[in-house]
Amino acid sequence: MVTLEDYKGQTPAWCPGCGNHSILKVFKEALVELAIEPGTFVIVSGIGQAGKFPHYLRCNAFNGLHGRTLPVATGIKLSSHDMLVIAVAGDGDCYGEGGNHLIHAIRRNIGVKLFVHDNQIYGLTKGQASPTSIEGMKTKTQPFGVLSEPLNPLSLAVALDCSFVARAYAGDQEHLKFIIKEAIRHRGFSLVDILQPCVTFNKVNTYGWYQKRVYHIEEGYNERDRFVAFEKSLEWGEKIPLGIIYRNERPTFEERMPVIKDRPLIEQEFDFEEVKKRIDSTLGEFY
Amino acid sequence: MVTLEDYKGQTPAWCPGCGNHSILKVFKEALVELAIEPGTFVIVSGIGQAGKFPHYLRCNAFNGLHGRTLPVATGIKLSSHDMLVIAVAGDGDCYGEGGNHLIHAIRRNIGVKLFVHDNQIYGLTKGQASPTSIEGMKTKTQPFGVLSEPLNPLSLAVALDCSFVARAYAGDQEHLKFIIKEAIRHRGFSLVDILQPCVTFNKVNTYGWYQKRVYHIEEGYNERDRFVAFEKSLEWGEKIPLGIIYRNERPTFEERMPVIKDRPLIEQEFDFEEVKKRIDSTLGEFY
Amino acid sequence: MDYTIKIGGEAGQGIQTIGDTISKVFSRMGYHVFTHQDYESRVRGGHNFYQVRLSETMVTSSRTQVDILVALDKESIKRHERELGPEGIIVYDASSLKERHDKPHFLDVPFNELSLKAGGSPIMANMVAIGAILGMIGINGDVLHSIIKETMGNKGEAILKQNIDAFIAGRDYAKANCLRCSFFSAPSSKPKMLIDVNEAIGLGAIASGCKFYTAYPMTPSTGILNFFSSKAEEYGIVVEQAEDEISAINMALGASYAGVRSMTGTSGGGFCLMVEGISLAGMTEIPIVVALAQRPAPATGLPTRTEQADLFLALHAGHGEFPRVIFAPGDPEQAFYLTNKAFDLSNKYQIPVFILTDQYLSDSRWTYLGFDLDALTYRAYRLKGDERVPETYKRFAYTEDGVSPLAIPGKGKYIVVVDSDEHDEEGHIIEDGETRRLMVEKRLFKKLPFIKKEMESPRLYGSERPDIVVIGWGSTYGIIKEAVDELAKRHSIAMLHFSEVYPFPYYTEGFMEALKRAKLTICVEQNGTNQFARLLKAETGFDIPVKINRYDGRPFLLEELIEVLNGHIGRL
Amino acid sequence: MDYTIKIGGEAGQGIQTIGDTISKVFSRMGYHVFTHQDYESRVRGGHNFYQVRLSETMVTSSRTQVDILVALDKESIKRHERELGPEGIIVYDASSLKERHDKPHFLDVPFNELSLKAGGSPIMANMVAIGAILGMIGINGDVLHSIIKETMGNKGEAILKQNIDAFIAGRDYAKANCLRCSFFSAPSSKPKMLIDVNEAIGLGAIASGCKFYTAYPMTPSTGILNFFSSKAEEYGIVVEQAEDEISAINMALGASYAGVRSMTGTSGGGFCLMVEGISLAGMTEIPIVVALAQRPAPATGLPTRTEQADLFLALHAGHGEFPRVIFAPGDPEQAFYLTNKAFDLSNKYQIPVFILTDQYLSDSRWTYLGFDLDALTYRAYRLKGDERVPETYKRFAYTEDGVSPLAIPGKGKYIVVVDSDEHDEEGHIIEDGETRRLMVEKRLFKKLPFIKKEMESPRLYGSERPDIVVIGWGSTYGIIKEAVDELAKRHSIAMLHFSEVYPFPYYTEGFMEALKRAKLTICVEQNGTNQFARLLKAETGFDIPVKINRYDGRPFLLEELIEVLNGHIGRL
Ligand SMILES: Cc1ncc(C[n+]2csc(CCOP(=O)(O)OP(=O)(O)O)c2C)c(N)n1
Ligand SMILES: Cc1ncc(C[n+]2csc(CCOP(=O)(O)OP(=O)(O)O)c2C)c(N)n1
Ligand code: SF4
Ligand code: SF4
Ligand SMILES: [Mg+2]
Ligand SMILES: [Mg+2]
Repeated sequence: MVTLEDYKGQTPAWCPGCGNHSILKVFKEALVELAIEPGTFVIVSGIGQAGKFPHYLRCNAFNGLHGRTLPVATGIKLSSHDMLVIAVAGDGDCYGEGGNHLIHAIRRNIGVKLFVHDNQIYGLTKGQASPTSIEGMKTKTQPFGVLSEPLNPLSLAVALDCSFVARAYAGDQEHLKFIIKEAIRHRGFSLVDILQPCVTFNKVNTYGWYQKRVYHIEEGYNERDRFVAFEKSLEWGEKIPLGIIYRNERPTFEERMPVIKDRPLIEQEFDFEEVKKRIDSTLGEFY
Repeated sequence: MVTLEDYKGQTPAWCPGCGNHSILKVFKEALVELAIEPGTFVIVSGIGQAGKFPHYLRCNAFNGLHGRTLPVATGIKLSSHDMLVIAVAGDGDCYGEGGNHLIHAIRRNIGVKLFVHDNQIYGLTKGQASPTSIEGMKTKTQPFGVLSEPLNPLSLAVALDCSFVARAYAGDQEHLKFIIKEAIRHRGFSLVDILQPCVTFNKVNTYGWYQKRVYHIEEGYNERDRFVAFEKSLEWGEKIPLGIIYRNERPTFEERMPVIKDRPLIEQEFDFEEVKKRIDSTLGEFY
Repeated sequence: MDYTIKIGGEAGQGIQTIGDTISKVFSRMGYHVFTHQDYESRVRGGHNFYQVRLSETMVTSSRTQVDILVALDKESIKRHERELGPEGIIVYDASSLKERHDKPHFLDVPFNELSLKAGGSPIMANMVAIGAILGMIGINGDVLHSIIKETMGNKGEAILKQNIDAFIAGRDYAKANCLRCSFFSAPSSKPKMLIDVNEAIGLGAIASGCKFYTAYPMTPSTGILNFFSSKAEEYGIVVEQAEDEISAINMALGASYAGVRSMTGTSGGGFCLMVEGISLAGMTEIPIVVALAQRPAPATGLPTRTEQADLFLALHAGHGEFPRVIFAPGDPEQAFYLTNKAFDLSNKYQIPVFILTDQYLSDSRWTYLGFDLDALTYRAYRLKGDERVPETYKRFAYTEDGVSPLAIPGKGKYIVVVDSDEHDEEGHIIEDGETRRLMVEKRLFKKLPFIKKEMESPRLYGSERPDIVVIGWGSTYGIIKEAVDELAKRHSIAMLHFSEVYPFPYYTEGFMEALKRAKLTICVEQNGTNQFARLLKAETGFDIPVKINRYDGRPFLLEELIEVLNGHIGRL
Repeated sequence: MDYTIKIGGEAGQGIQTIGDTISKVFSRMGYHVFTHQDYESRVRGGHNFYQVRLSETMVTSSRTQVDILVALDKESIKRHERELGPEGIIVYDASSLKERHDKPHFLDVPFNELSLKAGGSPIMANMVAIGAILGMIGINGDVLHSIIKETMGNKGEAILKQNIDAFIAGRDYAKANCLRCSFFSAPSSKPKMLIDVNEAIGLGAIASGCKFYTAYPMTPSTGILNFFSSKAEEYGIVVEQAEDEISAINMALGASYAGVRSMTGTSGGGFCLMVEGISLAGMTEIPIVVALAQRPAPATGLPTRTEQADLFLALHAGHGEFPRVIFAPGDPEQAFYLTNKAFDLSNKYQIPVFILTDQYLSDSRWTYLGFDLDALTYRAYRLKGDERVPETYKRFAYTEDGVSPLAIPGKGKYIVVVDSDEHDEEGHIIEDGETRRLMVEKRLFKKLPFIKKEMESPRLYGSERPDIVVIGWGSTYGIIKEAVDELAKRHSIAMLHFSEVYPFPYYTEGFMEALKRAKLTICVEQNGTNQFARLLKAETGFDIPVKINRYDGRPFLLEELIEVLNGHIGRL
């Protein structure tokens, strides 16, 4: 039996009150409830406050470059696809620097579970606007306020037929846990955008701001209808829906990759002598 | 009066029959009909068959790196925003290598007009799959066929609230011309995805294939309704809609950037002596 | 008077406010100040410090020995007590630290209590601390009043008064209670300018006509982006935070092509992402200035620490062969003038120019009497307007010196065509070998000798015919200078400092002579593989026998460097 | 017998089919073959050529003088007639070129007409041309029958017969009409292997246990991706075309972290985009092999031409300091073994290893008797499975040689943590200077001497105590070798060829002696700035006085190089 103790990691270097603390707590609980052993899965992260996540629980971890979480996770998943591969990223990390990889990870439907700690700000670098920052928000590097329309990651994901699209909120722990578990259970690529208050730099999107707006998507919502999902994904402002926005059962990339269908790549032992024999016959093709 | 003669450029190095020839021809005609003088605008392109476009008509041209068309175009537009800035890209160029820039150019709504020569293949590099290649298409580098879902650039653009989204077809020249003109006339960022048969490498999406499927979007279609647009953007397969899918009048990035509101940056003369005086007073802040 | 004040504590405790404020007080009073910062890659917690050195004569480095340690947490005492000089004092608030020290070099100042009494909030406890520091040195703090007013002016009279009261409470408390305090303040003099290298680069760029700055945030280069942002409105500069560094450099190149002087700035990993764009600048001959603020690597490394290990990367960034210039200013003043020169050379020769700094330099502040604006250059190299540009204009026309006239697109009947492919004089793609050969010669071989002639020799400081030469580049300038000043009391010694790092100047005789006749030459670098020493060897054949390296992410401190240098000198 | 056949025409006319087919015929008949290609960055039109040299002895370069020119368009005659040797013949189809040449060295073969007569399509005109070439040399073409069958086997008997008929028609026509033809064919011998460097790299990688190849297409590296794709099913390799090069290297690093030997490949601009990922490999100590196929730059440059100008980029790619190995094979055989060594060293030392090739090498084919598979090495360096890895496993444990045991994540109770930040032995982020120092020492200083010991000395070929040494690296191997063979008839001369380019081997005495005692040393490079000569100087202090450079995107040809070398020798 796994217990929370088994997941003890380094002491978080986040600010007191940061939404990341709740996410970490709930995440560990979800893992325990799913009875996942620490050594059996991997968390890939980038650089940012969110990027530090895997250090704070006991797990296999690849804390890579800013923005490059998904390619690394894809490489791992393709190599060892019976292993649970989780990606944790910041909003700048994933929607800014790494935007291109998100698009293509969704296209592949690689079985990686992506959790974006979306604080609508660059936290670690001290408060610049992120792609999800609200229009008009002034920062030290946006002297005229943010001039671009914020990126809506959920609409983007629905548009690209992402196979699992959800929004959760760090301040709603029970619901967050439910979403984390669902995302992990989902076969294909899952994108969970977690609203995460940054108490230090984001003075607009505070706990209070979110609290006033978030609501659980109504019962009977058809998360399999892409048009309904698109409409729901656009809701933002006075009312912010939490829940599974969209879901489908497209085949995953690893299921479609013939050479790993039968066995994970990493389990396919390399028999040097045997391969040399086959190379010998391949060389025959060159005569 | 500008004539087609004024637009004479280098001789195209494209294959005979390539869809790019029609696009070039129609493009020149559109420019003539809009009475745009060759020296007054700029075309930015990347690398690929489409990337060669600006060499084939007389114009200011920045033929930059593969995938980096939009940042260059954005830099130019911000510097000289009363100048028409056109971007021409391939599908690999713009949706593969350059995917991240597309997302953020749309968010900015920078007044660049982007034409993607979408042949659903990598032409110049001899026939690898592109992000828009049809699932299952076998190539030399997709031995198992394309395993990913093709990117739908129009849905993506609608999801991101792109201010002008259209599809045209190289084989339907009159309509293409209409769309080119509309896109150029549009104030904000325009994305035109042009279906462009690659007669050499794409043996699936041929003239015949497109011809059978394309149709003009019906009269009365409400191109200002984002939900309608999303639905229309997803149509693909037996029926492929051509026309303006979506349009809005969001303010452009250059309109919002205060320092260039009154005058293009390039017109703001640099007066060295005057600036030195101001620097002198700025230095005062450091005492 | 040569005092070092160190403020230690957790991120978020206001260390920076205290450090910034007292530095400003000192510099405005006319003292010379040098500050440096040490902080972790986190926003709250951990252990940070801010070190301020003040003196009535010029100071350009940080010392190991601390005179006043302001300990905002227990950790600061644990870590830094041993750095205290014989007369040193540790100031702390026993009640908020929940620990009391009875040793004579401790001074308990009830920061919180005094600030509450002054009607203030916890932030104001910092004002009490500031008061205590100034009180200990015997500074009255009239200057502080105006500084508080300037920075808090818009917060209302009440807040202002609370702050000043808190300050006074701290000052008077310290004055009354620090019986052991033996500090004194030299008479104040003409106010000094207190500036850091990122501000100096920004100012230098603006003074050079830079109107476009785009970057993606990355420590320690973000300061430049912040500075440009803060001046965007006033100077009419387009400042844009790009979606990534690839976009940043390509946008900047687009702007430069369009006729606007532009710049970008970044650090290690971000610079890596710009490498292809730099090659594009090389091929299209578009002027561009790139600031590279180094930090310990590889990869994310130590994001808030210092290193000088990207010299070779800057030297070879970009595939293929094209000319470039690399500057590595040693202080904000050099940065100011070199940025100006960077823009001038970049536009004159249509090449990329890099300005290398590092975290140590980015987070240090220096004092100056002022900058000499008359030493700045501005020459407009662009062809402008229809009248001067013929319709047959060729962007890459072959010329004697390899530099082709650069016109602005969209302003006439001519066209401006640039291409990342190899191209002909008009800018159109070519395939033939002959044009290729000519273009390589134009772009690279013809320009190089002219560029080399623009480079200044390194600065030889100290003895004119030194027995010992200490060589450095970039940010080690200030520390080597002071070390040499100190060692010159007993030795024939000089510093040879390179701030114009590449290409090496033509007439190298001057400094080569000093190197060759010296009995001992020592190269000091903040890296593990002696990058500059290797470059010097490759360029001049001179092999510096002794190297001093530091690669733990921390800067050299004065006494430490002197000790190491003395060790080598002793073996002479 | 030493004939050069050149096929010229537009892209899309089937030049490559003709060239590939006749080379295959020759090599299977046991002749030695060397081919090289010259083509534009377009898919149809322009001017391309394919050059095939065949001989009964080993040939490793292309000659300037052409014996048979197959002109598929007028342009080919215009450009290449002058290259014809005294006995040379130009074969062309007067009716399809719409131009007739009556000079005696022209042979009009009605390709189209004969192919139509054979019931064929325009593609079969190429079969007629192939027939004509073989007919002229007096090769009957039984071998061709089987080759046609192998490549067209699935197209049905009718097509097959048409092709063979077309071939026979061409052959017989040429035999009957080429009265001036004085070519003869040496007796055929044991079939040779005909292979290019991209195939050799792919095979070498597969034989080394590489199971993961991801790349973004880019000429001239795409051949490697093609090869892996073609073998993916058979060898169970995951091959993925990434969305960009940044993704490619990060995916490959992910796979390698997960325990799978992985590789990526690219060219100039794509490599630039990988530079940050390379630094990540350096920091995380993840084994990775990267193939870098050079082409003329900067930027897009000449995408289908050749150059050796990315040596310094490869040497310094990535911010910060970490060890790396660079190989530059001179031919497919070296590429095969060096790729194997690349995987071994990369996994042994947990470092990035680069394999540098270029367009010339990528588009050349060479013949061999075979490769010796027993010369390959495979050592599994990974810890595998629960039983061998303790729960307290530390990814970056300090060790004597700096190499920490590498376990596979997800296979036990232990965890594998890697971090792009500076980290402790367990892989967790750190901030302190001491751990930083220890990690730099582990990662860099401790490993370096071991890695250096692995490097082989360069190959000294020719005279054992040469007066003249011609130095080269990478793809100039074949041409320098033949030039030296030729010049050795009159001079004491040798080639010194580096295929293991960096780090320089420890025991350099052997080749340094040859360099020092030579009267003349010459470095031959396909670049403008003597990158290798500068590296050699930096590493050994030896300054090669004479340099031969070519930077117009074209390879050296044999007679040309001999002439230039002779010029320098003459001045001795
Ligand atoms: C290539 C590169 N560019 C920039 C950085 C600097 N950097 C580190 S974290 C970060 C952004 C942090 O924002 P986000 O991803 O939203 O994460 P958060 O800290 O808010 O959780 C940046 C720009 C970097 N490490 N690497
Ligand atoms: C950084 C980089 N990677 C790869 C390439 C090679 N490359 C040139 S064009 C191209 C793709 C062409 O496809 P697309 O963009 O669809 O244009 P098309 O030729 O089909 O018009 C590629 C991969 C390059 N030039 N630069
Ligand atoms: S800066 Fe913001 S995101 Fe970062 S730890 Fe603090 S509260 Fe959290
Ligand atoms: S390869 Fe395709 S896209 Fe390229 S020119 Fe030929 S037909 Fe057009
Ligand atoms: Mg964030
Ligand atoms: Mg394409």
